[in-house]
Amino acid sequence: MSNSFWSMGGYARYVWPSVAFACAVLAWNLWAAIRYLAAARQRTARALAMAASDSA
Amino acid sequence: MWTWFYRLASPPSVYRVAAALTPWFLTLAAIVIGCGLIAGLAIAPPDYQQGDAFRIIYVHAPSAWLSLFAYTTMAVAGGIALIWRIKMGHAVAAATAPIGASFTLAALVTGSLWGRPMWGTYWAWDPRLTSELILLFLYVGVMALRPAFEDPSRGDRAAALLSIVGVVNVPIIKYSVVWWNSLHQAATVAKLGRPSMPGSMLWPLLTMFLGFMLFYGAVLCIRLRGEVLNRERQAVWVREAIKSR
Amino acid sequence: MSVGVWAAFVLVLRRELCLSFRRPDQLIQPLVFFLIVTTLFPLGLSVQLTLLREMAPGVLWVAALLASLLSLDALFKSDADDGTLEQLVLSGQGLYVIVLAKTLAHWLVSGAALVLVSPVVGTALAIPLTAFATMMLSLALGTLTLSWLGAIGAGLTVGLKRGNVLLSLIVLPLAMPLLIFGAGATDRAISGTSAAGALYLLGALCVLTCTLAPFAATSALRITLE
Amino acid sequence: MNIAADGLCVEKVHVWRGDRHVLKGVSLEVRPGELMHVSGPNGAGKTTLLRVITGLLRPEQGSVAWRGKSIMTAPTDYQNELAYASHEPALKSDLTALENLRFMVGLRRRVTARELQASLERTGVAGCADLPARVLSAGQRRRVAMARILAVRAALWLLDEPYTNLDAAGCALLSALLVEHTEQGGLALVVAHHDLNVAATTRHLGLQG
Repeated sequence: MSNSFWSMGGYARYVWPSVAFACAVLAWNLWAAIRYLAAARQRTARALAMAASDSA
Repeated sequence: MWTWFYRLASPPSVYRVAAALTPWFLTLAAIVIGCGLIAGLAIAPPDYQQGDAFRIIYVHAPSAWLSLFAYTTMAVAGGIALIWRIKMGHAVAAATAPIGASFTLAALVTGSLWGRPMWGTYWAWDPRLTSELILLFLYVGVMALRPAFEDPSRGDRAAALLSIVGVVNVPIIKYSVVWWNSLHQAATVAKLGRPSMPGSMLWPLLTMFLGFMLFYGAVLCIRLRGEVLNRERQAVWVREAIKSR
Repeated sequence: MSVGVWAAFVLVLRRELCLSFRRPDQLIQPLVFFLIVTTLFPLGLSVQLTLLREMAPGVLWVAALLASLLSLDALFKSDADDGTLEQLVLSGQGLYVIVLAKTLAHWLVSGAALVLVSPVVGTALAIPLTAFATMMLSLALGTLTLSWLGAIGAGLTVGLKRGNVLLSLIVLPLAMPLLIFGAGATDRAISGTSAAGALYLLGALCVLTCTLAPFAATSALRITLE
Repeated sequence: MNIAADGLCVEKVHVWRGDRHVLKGVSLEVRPGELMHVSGPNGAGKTTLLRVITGLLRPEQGSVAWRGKSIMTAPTDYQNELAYASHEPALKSDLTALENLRFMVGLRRRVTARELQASLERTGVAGCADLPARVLSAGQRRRVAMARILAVRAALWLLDEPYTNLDAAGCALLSALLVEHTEQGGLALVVAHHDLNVAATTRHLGLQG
């Protein structure tokens, strides 16, 4: 069963790249979102620190 | 009478709610997408006409649906923010845009890979894929307009207005592309539509839809927290939010 | 004795036309651009009449679209630069009326001119004489619709430095339906079949855009004028 | 909030430009027949305040009331009663001074060329009525803008640095016009970083940097 599963009835050349690309998009979304949040937190922290040092 | 809505839409509560929901969305999405993929690729019977190539639908249809859903969400959030002047609407719209654009790209790539065996080429101007491509241009337009203004709040409002104009045009574009396609489509080519599917093929697809929506919720919550922080930098509550996880 | 809506509309229309004709070179440029672009295609393709006639509607329409897009940028920009746009907004007349008049004046000067020049281009692209009527009617409706869509784009990008590239990026996706219906109508007129269907759809699109776009353009201006 | 019978009342207006808190709770009140002088260093938000009062810029917090009613309820009616002169005089350089006036004032009320000519004479630029605005000097353009303010006959004048580019005679003329305007029961809000010597009951608002 397993090798006919991987061959996807002869369409493996199209099915697996599609699934791979979809998963890549999912992964990119997650990674980009986390990176965006981290960057926002860092920028905010730096802005707060600067504001604190100004007012001090 | 709308006080609960305004309290819910206040930045600190949006930030807290998004932070709380993210883990739930993420784990649920992982489980549901996992099951959906296994079911779609292994359990569901092959299509009598397209054989196993039809399994690409399990990633193409949810992406196409999500790309449209995300655009509509962006337009509705932008509209709410523009009309009732709720800043968080702009944060949601700004967070949704890149997610929707990425899924539009996913729908385009998986769609052309799916079409390849049928059409003999990767791009045969199939009406559904063509309107998906134009939707991608609409996304790019909105995402290019937002940062073009120095004042972020003005960029938000301009992007919100453009997304509303865009969402009004999406059905017009879809219809005109279908009309245009019927004009030139002499040969009857198997369209990329969803053939009427027996239950054993359908439930994995619905599972994938649910999985993608949950995943969209998770990524939206994460990006939303970033957008809220960018817009509320001077607010007092931000200081604690930054320290805690 | 404040000024009525119609009087304000006519006044702004006259102002825009008067301003446009004070700078005739600004009017000629889009037309020359339209002619140049349409002469590129036969050079790029081949001069076989049959092939040219096949390509003619698409070429004509894409060139008309790009030519009108070229001049859309100046719709609000010149007024915004010298501060008169603020005075128009604060003139006590509804901004909807003012945007309506300015966009119509812009169409009269650019779109209508394209329509008048299109027979010249039509003969160059081997479009039969019988199709001229439909071609010009569809071009008129199409460029009018494009002027309204462009008013929204111009309203959004009036304050930006490199606004005109962004303007095209915003307006072209919205202009694809009118390209499809317009080129479709011209194509059918050439092949002799009745182009009524496409013209009706184009007309409907034009009416929809003419009524809704000024609202969007008005709020776009309010956003960028803040 | 004391309702000024009929006059301009600005109540705790807050405006942010991106991260900068430009207007921090600005309040002011002008009654008919009075002149309000707003001054402050560059970047203190003088122009922003003026744009809030005209209704072009909606403040995040606070309100602007005209004749006791918020200006947001009927913006066009309010804008019908005000005349706003921004930094640079709003003239189309391709049109002549008279045409500029005809198109601008014509939107507000029915006006004849003779009236426009009279207002140009009143501000001392009758000579260049038929010259395109681009050939006029900065001072002349400022005077044409003053003629527009006169011809519009608005109750509320909002002038942003009106004295720039004006020679001594021009400044005296502007001060005289302001006095005349306030005597007829009009209101005026003038943004200027130097002090005005205008013989009218004047209030003053200093905006901090």
